[in-house]
Amino acid sequence: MKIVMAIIKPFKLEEVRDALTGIGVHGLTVTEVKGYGRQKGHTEIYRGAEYAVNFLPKLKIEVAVAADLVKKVIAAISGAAKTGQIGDGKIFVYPIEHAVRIRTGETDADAL
Amino acid sequence: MKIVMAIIKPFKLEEVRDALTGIGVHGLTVTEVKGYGRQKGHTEIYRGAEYAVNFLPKLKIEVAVAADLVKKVIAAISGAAKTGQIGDGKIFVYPIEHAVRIRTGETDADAL
Amino acid sequence: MKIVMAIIKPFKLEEVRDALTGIGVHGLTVTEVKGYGRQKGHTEIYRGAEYAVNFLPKLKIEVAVAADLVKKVIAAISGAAKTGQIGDGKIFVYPIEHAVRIRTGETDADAL
Amino acid sequence: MTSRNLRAGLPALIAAMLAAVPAFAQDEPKLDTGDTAWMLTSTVLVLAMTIPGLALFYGGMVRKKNVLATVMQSFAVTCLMSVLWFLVAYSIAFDENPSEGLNAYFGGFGKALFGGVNMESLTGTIPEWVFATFQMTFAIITPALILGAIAERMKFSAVLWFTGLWLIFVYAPICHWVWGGGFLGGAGVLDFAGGTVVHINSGIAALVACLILGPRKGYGTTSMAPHNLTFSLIGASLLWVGWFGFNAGSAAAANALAGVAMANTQVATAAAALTWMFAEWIVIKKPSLLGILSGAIAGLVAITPAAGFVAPSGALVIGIVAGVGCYLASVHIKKALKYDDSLDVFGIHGVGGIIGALLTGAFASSMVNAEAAEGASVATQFYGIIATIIYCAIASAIILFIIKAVIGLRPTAAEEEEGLDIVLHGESVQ
Amino acid sequence: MTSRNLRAGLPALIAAMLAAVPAFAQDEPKLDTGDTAWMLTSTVLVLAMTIPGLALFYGGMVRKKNVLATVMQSFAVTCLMSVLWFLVAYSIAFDENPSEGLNAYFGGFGKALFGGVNMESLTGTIPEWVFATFQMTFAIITPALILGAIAERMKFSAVLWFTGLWLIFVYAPICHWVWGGGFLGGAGVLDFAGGTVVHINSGIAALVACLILGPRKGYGTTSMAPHNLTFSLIGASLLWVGWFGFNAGSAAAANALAGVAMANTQVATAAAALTWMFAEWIVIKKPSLLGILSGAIAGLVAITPAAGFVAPSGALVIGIVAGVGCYLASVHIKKALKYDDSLDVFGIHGVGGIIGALLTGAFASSMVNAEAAEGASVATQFYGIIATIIYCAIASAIILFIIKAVIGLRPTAAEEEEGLDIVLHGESVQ
Amino acid sequence: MTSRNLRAGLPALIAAMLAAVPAFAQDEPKLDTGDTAWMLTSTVLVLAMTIPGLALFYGGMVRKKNVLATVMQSFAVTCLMSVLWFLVAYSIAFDENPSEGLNAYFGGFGKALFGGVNMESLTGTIPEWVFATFQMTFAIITPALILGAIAERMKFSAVLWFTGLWLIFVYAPICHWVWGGGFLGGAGVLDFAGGTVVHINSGIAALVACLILGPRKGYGTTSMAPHNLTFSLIGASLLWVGWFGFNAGSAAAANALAGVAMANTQVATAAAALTWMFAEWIVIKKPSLLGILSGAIAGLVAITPAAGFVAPSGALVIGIVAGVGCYLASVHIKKALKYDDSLDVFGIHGVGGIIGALLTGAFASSMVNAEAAEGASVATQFYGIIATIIYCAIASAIILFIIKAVIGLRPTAAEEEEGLDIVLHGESVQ
Ligand SMILES: Nc1ncnc2c1ncn2[C@@H]1O[C@H](COP(=O)(O)OP(=O)(O)O)[C@@H](O)[C@H]1O
Ligand SMILES: Nc1ncnc2c1ncn2[C@@H]1O[C@H](COP(=O)(O)OP(=O)(O)O)[C@@H](O)[C@H]1O
Ligand SMILES: Nc1ncnc2c1ncn2[C@@H]1O[C@H](COP(=O)(O)OP(=O)(O)O)[C@@H](O)[C@H]1O
Repeated sequence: MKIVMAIIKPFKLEEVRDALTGIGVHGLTVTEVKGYGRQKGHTEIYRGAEYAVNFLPKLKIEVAVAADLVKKVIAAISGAAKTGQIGDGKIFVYPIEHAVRIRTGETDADAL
Repeated sequence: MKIVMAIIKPFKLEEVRDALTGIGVHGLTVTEVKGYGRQKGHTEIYRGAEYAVNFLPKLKIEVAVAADLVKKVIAAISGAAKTGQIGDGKIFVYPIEHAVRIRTGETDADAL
Repeated sequence: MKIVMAIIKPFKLEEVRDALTGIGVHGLTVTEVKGYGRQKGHTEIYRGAEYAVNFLPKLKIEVAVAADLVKKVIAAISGAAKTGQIGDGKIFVYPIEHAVRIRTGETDADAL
Repeated sequence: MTSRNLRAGLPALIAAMLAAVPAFAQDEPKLDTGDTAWMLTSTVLVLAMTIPGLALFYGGMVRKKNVLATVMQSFAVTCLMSVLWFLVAYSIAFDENPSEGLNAYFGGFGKALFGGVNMESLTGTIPEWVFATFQMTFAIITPALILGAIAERMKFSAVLWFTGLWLIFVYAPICHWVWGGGFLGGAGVLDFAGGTVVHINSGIAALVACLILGPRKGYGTTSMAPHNLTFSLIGASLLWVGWFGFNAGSAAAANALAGVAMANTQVATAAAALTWMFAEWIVIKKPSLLGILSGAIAGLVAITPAAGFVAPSGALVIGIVAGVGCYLASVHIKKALKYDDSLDVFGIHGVGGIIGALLTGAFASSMVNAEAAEGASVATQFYGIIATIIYCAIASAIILFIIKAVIGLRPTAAEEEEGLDIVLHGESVQ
Repeated sequence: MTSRNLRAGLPALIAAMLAAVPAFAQDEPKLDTGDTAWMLTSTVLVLAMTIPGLALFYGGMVRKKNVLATVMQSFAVTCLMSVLWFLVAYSIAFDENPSEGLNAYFGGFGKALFGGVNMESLTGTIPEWVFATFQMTFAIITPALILGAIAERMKFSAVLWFTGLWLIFVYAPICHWVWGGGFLGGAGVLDFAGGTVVHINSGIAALVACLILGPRKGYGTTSMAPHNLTFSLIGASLLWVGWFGFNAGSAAAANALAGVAMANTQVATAAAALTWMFAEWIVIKKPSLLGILSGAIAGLVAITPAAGFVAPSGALVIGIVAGVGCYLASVHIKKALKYDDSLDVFGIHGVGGIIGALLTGAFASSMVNAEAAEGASVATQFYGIIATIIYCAIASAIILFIIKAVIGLRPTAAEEEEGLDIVLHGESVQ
Repeated sequence: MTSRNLRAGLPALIAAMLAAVPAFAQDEPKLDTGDTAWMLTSTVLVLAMTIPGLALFYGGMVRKKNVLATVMQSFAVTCLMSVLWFLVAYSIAFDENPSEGLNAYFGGFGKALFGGVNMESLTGTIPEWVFATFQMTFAIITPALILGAIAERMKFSAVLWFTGLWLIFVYAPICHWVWGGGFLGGAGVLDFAGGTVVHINSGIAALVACLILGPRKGYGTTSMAPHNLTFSLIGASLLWVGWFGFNAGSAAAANALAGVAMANTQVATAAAALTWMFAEWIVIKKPSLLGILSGAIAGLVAITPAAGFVAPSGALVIGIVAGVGCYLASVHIKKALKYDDSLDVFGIHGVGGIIGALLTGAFASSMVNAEAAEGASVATQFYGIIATIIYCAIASAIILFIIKAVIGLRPTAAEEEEGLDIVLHGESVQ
């Protein structure tokens, strides 16, 4: 099992979710984050005091899936989240050793 | 060392923390997240415009522990976070290679 | 490739980012989290009702880097985030298997 | 002075009007534009106490998941009470009952739908349109105040039924007793601006309601900390500001009586706020915003019956006593007795109202108000308090039990957990 | 009664003034401090309707990324209209045009920069300074209302140009037509406090503007849920509270007419709010805060032209009809026609204004207002509505097309996506 | 006209009163209900300027961790000043000192605890109760204004000690100098509504205070961006709205003088707001909400001394000059000099007050106000400014150094870092 973690632009969330449900993935967890990267931020000025806002609003999506689905998940997210503009985000994949569904105690693949 | 990451219902936080301190785990990090899964959301309607709110408020808990504690941690979280209702959440476990306590520079098990 | 994940005090963010850009790391993702650990919280009292606030505001920083950079990244973060006071936070390192840049489809080291 | 009779609850209003006839024999009652200007303004101010004042004071103190439901209660009650006051409650409160015996307890129906009010009708020196609308704003805020006690756990439909029935069967009659020609006014009970009619009344109904509903799910174990006291600061400030319409407006004229009521209100409120703040500072070592706001409301409540009867030094004492008394009731006594009056309506309005009513008897001065001389006695005030408490408690309980039986009072535990905003209104704050 | 002439739009103002001369022959017009006190207060109240009232009502309904831009529009429009009113628009609206023929359509320039207003000038029984400033607050809120229709998608520079030109070429003339001696007032169109001048006018301009700008990017597909209805609650409440300055202030005196206008306003507003709420409760099974707030505004709008002409039972009916009518227009008809009037300015102010103007014709009563007898007719009202709609729609469209051609109306799609707060003003809410 | 003497600071109040005797010989002073209605209303409006107005204006500009502490300062100062004004400060400001020599500088103690004020006392045509309470609201807002300069870094206990002592030793005497019969009024300094007494005074004290406290920890390096300018919008709007009580209320009557003061206030404020906005638009390419709000306050401040002395075209110029001047002071000069006046109290109130006081000398017109003719001179105004600055700066510094020595002024650096809400008040916003 893997977790596919993606950083995306906030307004792409619905499209990404639709793409995932389209390939049969029906669970995910979303976190509001701030990202720093190539995409540059903006400056706010309050009565002459300038504050550079370098961290831009992004969403982090975490999807736990069976290892064999990872490719499809990456493709689905990439496809849906892509605007071609700088700042579209990243996808990272890392392994998980266990998964448990709290309600039932089911584990691993059954837990997803 | 492992990180046990759990998605739980928000109002279960205190019970989960108590369960963890009960087994001697005294550190954790909590993030407000939104979850999508079997539990269905609700619809908000503003002057006729319907917005389906599919993402429900959840908390993500991350606990770094020595490998031999993982089972107990899973049991503690499962026990405390369970309501038996759909949407109770998941637990995922993944390995970490290093841990450092910033204040002292202690590493690995000593860092926790 | 690894992800270096650090929990730090919120007001240390700018220093940490500077330290990282100082060693050539130009991307990171930040999440507002609440931490529980040795550092104790405070109590709020509203008309006699006491609420212990045990979870303190922290920031979680996630930096994906090539494996050979991990040491430098840990050093940079540790150096910048350290106050010597309790609650300075932790650094955890875990492996990632893939990385993708959504905009271009570049993978792994090129994606960062 | 005549205008004060209307509100000072001295003899019956009717008596006052009869009594006034000779005085006006040569001198027909005439509209005074200055008095009318102030009463138009006062009406606006008292309306602002409820929306947005009370709505925000309460809304800031609840959890974020219930804020819209809480402010909506104040708003919907404002609308419902306005219509009911026009349809029937004004008449019950201020019309003379054709049966003299019944008139002690309940007004007539001649003024239903503002019947008989026309472009020439005056009440004192102001148009009756203004008087009726000014009184409407009192009839709005009183039931709205109660809802602080059951915040975060009452069905919206039950809120509407409860406040609607309560207006007709509790507020309007008690208003008639004190200000409309009923037996309490006749007995010499002094209530300048509504210590008994508004505050004791709502405070007692609040206590009854929170006992019948039971505590919020999780009360005492989960955090119910106020989600945003900035809103409560706005609300408490607007309550204070609007309260000048309430208290100085109850002079029903732009004169020295309105002036002294304003000065008293300011002094008592400030004193009570500081007192609560310092009490808390001593006990828990930190002066809190919620504390000073609560103290201010306690002072406003306690000075209400006294505002046009006492001198500012009396107001200072009333403020200090109310600050300590309501602090103890809301913080320490409630904790000991373990009932869940969510936003301390009983501790502040009930207890503050009783303190104010009693001290009005003690401090009323004929130097300030000629009628104080005849009427002022702690015993008479006590009589008014007891009569109000007994009737209000019983009638409120009956109404609530009927609603409970017919449609139920509370949402399910799961709904309460999820939050009333989403569950009852399908809306949320982002 | 004279004072009412000023606003009731009966014959022309000039006619009224001439007519008044004989009446005053022995009895020189004199300042009345009570009337002046109320009109000073009313001016304050109407200003508070726009800032912070309207600013918050609108600000709470937009997405968080646009809240500062939205409230800033109300604030900047307040400033710009104040200066323009002083410089020229007051004169266009209320000065007599030396050319009698032109005077039916457009005032003169004699009162530019408040020329000729001095310490002795009276309008009725109040100083002209007060009258001119009171009217200024109407000239502020009318263009500000329009901006709800184009919320979240108009350039700030375009907003300033549009509202500035619109004040001079649309508001001031139409104000002159109805209240300033122009042809609509002369024809007997009744508009007590601005149903036609303010609400139909802004509602129509809003519809034109949102059609010309086109829908927000993502309209119908992405969530545009209100970010914080607590702010809208404050805003709607302050609009309600301030509206007493609008409606009761339009009596231009502290008298029974002001009193009945206040009572009517309260009854109609409450009725409309409850009606919208219950309609929604029936249709979508949940009564929403946004619904009851919208209904209240609909009621306030609809009672505006009628406030000083009808009795409270008429107000009740007007409120109920406005509640249903504006609900249908804002929710169901808009959905069917698919235009993006972001905050339903047309559905509430346009439709509510038309309902109110027509029903004023139906319910105006000579028992309340002697002039109603002469003027009241649904047909005359209809004439006023049509004239206003046609001129306002055409003139508003021309202004918008010119601005579009010269500087453009909208930010880029990417800017709209990022949010106007950051893009246009360099600020954000944390 | 008499009423204006009370505030226009012409000769000494005492002189005015003596002078008035002959005028009143046949014509005994009499309560006017219209004037009283307006002054009751004005009192309410000025109170609303501080709570919730100023509280929110300041609260929105600080960081989220300090918002409750900031609004609490305004609220607690309101309470403390109210009690102190009643106890002693009203007397110092407005009682005649039995020693004629001392009376130039400091009032007597005969009116302590509102001694001698009774149901017959009049000040001009209004009850002295109303006058004393109206003045109380000025005594509330002046020290509250100062606290913007030390926002986010002063101990709450020190705030209470500082403002309490400052009221008695700085505000009350200077108020006496200008309006209470002291030497500045006697010298012909014109200050219609408090440009010198309120704004220069608080602006200078603010500058002194922020220099003595030193900058906030992290000033210039970490972000101190306003956490929620929506609150500041509400606050600035309520300041504007309430300022009509301040300026038009300073006519102490409902007459043409109040009317022109209202018109001037509106024109100057709007002009200053637009000026600041356009200045910023030119310099940093974006018009900001904080900018336009700041400009509006600058305009309100600058027109304060002039409101009842100048014509609207003078007001327009005053507004424009204040807009530019305060913009430069708050943005560019502060940046150059590097002091940390957190919310620009000096830049807006100090500089705006000085601009207004000087331009009052330049634009005062006897067509508007008969007394302007005698008194108006830039040199006299300059004298008043200098006297106020010197005394205020020295006395404020002494008070602050004493408090610093005895209890300390600032929390620890760690506490400041954590935020004052939690540390000082044990509360937080969610
Ligand atoms: N090395 C990294 N580690 C973690 N997150 C990163 C890293 N680099 C970028 N990100 C995240 O990805 C987002 C997009 O990256 P950016 O460089 O701006 O654009 P792009 O991915 O299109 O090149 C950033 O805002 C940040 O949240
Ligand atoms: N595949 C997944 N990857 C990541 N998070 C998931 C996944 N599936 C579910 N979740 C998280 O777990 C929460 C609960 O899941 P849900 O399916 O609603 O209920 P249950 O776990 O009781 O079956 C979701 O709200 C989401 O946050
Ligand atoms: N076992 C753990 N797992 C995950 N996060 C932890 C753990 N222990 C501590 N943390 C995080 O690190 C933060 C600092 O830890 P704390 O024990 O308070 O101080 P220190 O690291 O200086 O000893 C905590 O607030 C929490 O967010």
